[in-house]
Amino acid sequence: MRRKSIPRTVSKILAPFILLFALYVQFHGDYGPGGGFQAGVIFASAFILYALIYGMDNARKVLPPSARRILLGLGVLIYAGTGVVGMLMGGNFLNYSVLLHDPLHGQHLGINVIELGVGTTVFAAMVTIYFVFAGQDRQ
Amino acid sequence: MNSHLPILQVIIPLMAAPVCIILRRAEWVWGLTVLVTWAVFGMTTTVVIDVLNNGTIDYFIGDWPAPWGIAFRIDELSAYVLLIVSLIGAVVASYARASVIKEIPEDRHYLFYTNYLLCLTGLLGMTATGDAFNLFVFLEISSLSGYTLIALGSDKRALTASYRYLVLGTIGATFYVIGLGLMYMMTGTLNMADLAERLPDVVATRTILVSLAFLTVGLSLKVALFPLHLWLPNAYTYAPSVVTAFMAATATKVAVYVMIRIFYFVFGGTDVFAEQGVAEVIMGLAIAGMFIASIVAVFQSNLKKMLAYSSVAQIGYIMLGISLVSVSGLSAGLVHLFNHALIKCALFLALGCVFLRLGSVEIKDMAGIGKRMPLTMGAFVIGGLSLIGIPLTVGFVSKWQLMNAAFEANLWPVALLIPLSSLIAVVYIWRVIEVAYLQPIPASAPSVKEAPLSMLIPTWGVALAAVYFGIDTDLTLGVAIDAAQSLMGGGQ
Amino acid sequence: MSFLENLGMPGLFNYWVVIFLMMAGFYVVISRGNLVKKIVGLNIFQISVFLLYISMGKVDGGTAPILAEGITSYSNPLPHVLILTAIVVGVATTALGLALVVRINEAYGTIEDTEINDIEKKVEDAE
Amino acid sequence: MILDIIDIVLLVFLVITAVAIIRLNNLFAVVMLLGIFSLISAVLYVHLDAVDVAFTEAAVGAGISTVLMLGTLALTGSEEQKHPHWSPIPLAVVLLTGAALVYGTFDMPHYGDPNAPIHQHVANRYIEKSGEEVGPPNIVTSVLASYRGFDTLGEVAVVFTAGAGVLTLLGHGFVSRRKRHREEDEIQQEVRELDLDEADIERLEEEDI
Repeated sequence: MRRKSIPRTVSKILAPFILLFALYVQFHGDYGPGGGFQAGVIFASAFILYALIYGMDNARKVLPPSARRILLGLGVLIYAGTGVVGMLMGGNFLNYSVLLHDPLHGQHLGINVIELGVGTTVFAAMVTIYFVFAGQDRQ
Repeated sequence: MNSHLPILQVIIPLMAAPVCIILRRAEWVWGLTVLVTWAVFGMTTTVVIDVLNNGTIDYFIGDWPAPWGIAFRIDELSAYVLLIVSLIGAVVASYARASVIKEIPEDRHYLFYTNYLLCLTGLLGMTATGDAFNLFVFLEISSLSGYTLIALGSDKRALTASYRYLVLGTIGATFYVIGLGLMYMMTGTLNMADLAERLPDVVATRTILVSLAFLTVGLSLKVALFPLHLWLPNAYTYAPSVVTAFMAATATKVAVYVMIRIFYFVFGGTDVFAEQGVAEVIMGLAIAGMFIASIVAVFQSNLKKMLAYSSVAQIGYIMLGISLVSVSGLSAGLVHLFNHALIKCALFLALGCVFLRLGSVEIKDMAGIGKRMPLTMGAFVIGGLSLIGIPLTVGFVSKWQLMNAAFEANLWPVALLIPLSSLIAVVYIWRVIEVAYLQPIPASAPSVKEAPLSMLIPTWGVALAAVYFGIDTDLTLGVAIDAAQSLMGGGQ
Repeated sequence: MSFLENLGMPGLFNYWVVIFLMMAGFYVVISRGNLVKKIVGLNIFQISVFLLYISMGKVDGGTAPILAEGITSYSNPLPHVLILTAIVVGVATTALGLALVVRINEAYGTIEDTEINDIEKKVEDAE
Repeated sequence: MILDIIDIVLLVFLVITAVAIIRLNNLFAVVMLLGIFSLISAVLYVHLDAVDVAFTEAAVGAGISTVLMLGTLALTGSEEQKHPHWSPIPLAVVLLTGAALVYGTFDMPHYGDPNAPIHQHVANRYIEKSGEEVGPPNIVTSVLASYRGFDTLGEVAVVFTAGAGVLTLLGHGFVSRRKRHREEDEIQQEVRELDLDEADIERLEEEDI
């Protein structure tokens, strides 16, 4: 481990930027390429990098299995929940126009929320899959 | 809220799956699964009644009109299949508790129910959706969860069975995507009703012909049509009993539904299915499957494997009906789809009870089991008689319809082959009855109790349904004929 | 339209290359006995199908489907959306398939189809 | 449109990579080549105007898939067995399938043709109206999140299913599972020696309780 000082330092510097870039991709999907899926993968890659450099035990402390499980389910619930809210507000399932007074604002809000759901589940799934593959992941 | 039921029946199990993974406690998760599956059954029933009374339901997701957004489209055919899938889903979930405790390590129970709900979601979504690409997405949800469920089997061969199913299933799904892509290329749409409208203009092209071929091969893999059934026997044999009962009764049936949907609805405005030899090829394979798979079944010593081969043969009957291209043939196929789901579910549930107590479903371990587990084996015998097609059971109804349809099409040799292949079923069912009832209990045999009521009640429920629908055919046959008529009528 | 005419036109050429790629992947899946290699084959097969979809969405002189002033011709966005979904489905299948491979390796000590078959045959004979 | 040189070069690279994957037996090399295959196709997607797809393919195909495959190889070994005997059947199947597909191309609209049916129907509404109906300038986002938002929900469900599936299969630690396998084997061995069957064991267990 001691000999990995260069990757350690580099990853320490890189990780915040990776996370920042992931957030940019997450919320900039309206205007350019990107969206929840890509953001989730990039966000996960920061944690995978962390796990590679600092070892699985440390990584598990950062993101324990229970947190991963909850995030994994939460994303699906956020997405489907948005659809159900649209239903309760008088539209059909996944109609975002009814969420706010102005249909366009509603669409904007709806898209942002569901992209967040996509990002959450994708992030949790990628990290879970990697952690489970990479180490003796005790559940 | 009633108008949202078509989507809710798919969304509720989908949302229950993540709740399961968050809750984690096995008893809660099981309770939630039972609750959700019965609620889904209730909703499906309401939707079915609505469809039968008021005709096809269209539900536009996101309120985007049909070809632009994704629409659910529930007509008589999909209503009929939805009813089977949700019924089996609820019954098997109620049965699952004791069997899962026996066969699956405890720390994975919550994951089992999560995957079970996902599989159910996928199958219901495939049936309800009116969009050909959305169908692929749900197909993959049901397939991926299905691979996991099969791999949960305690024998290590469950892993290889699951892997082989994964490879063949993915090839099948990719073929479907290729076929769909070619169809989309020529029409510019993915909505099935819209496709049906636009296909007649381009049906003479070679591209559409190839597209039909790819859809057929891809779906045949999923249906397990002989000789593309190679993934099925081991998958059914080594999967946990609950999974086998659920998948045997639903997964291949929904794939058959998709095939009917493609042939008779999407291509309904054309006669390409009947004219281009596709129907003949399917008929040949169906008949070959009926005989070869039945004969292979006779020589199996593992009863789950025997029934798995029998499933391949029974899929042959269903596909034979479909390949006749007539209202009576199609309705016979549909009735058998429903009836076979009940029969196989009852048989596999009974075998699950046997496995719970005996720890084996090898025929050599089952001597005298009929006396030791009379209720379980009683249900098995009813299922077996139905499988053969004894009068007053559902199996008789569907085979009778199928023979009539074959006569109607002036294919009397085919009509005669149907009872002939049923004779082979007599052989393999009789083998079990002989061992279970006529052989003495070996002195060294362990004492075995009857299965618990929580498993017997669902098993008997399905077995009795298999008798009831053999006597009262109004519901099944009536709806099947209606569905067939509207499909064939819409096609001309 | 005759075959020769088509051959002279590059209008279908890239589809043929894509078909070659698809079949290369398909061949790896069905001809190789190594379980990891089969999954590699599935990936190639699927990526090539994605290429088929994306190729059909291309419009001559079009640009990426992001609305901007002064642009009149966009490539078709719908295949892009479909393939985004399909890529995700593909990676999900890959992950699950590899998890199975790891378990098979644990249970059988090999990931070669032929060796697994031998072991299974032995088990079956013992039963 | 006449294929331009970039298309041709990228396609040729893809073909070379695919052939190399077929021929190589070292799985590490094969997996790295798959990553390259995926990256080249991502470049091709950019060239075909599919920027979102390219982004995803690069992140997923070249990134996550490769990492997972390398992780698997670390656990299983990296040399593929040479084939003892070559069978003509797979090749025949592939040639037949490929021939069918090529046959199907002859009635296809040509590559890049703006009058192809695919550009005439559903897609037009997305291009013309998504700005005022949904809002985002990126049409792919509008279609993905709103018009076909249900597909994307399904996609999230697929990812969730894969996560749950991998957790089911591998989520208990290799060490503990291997230990359990071994214990099972030992128990089965003892059972065989005692000539009991599982029903007996269950009964004994129940009596114990």
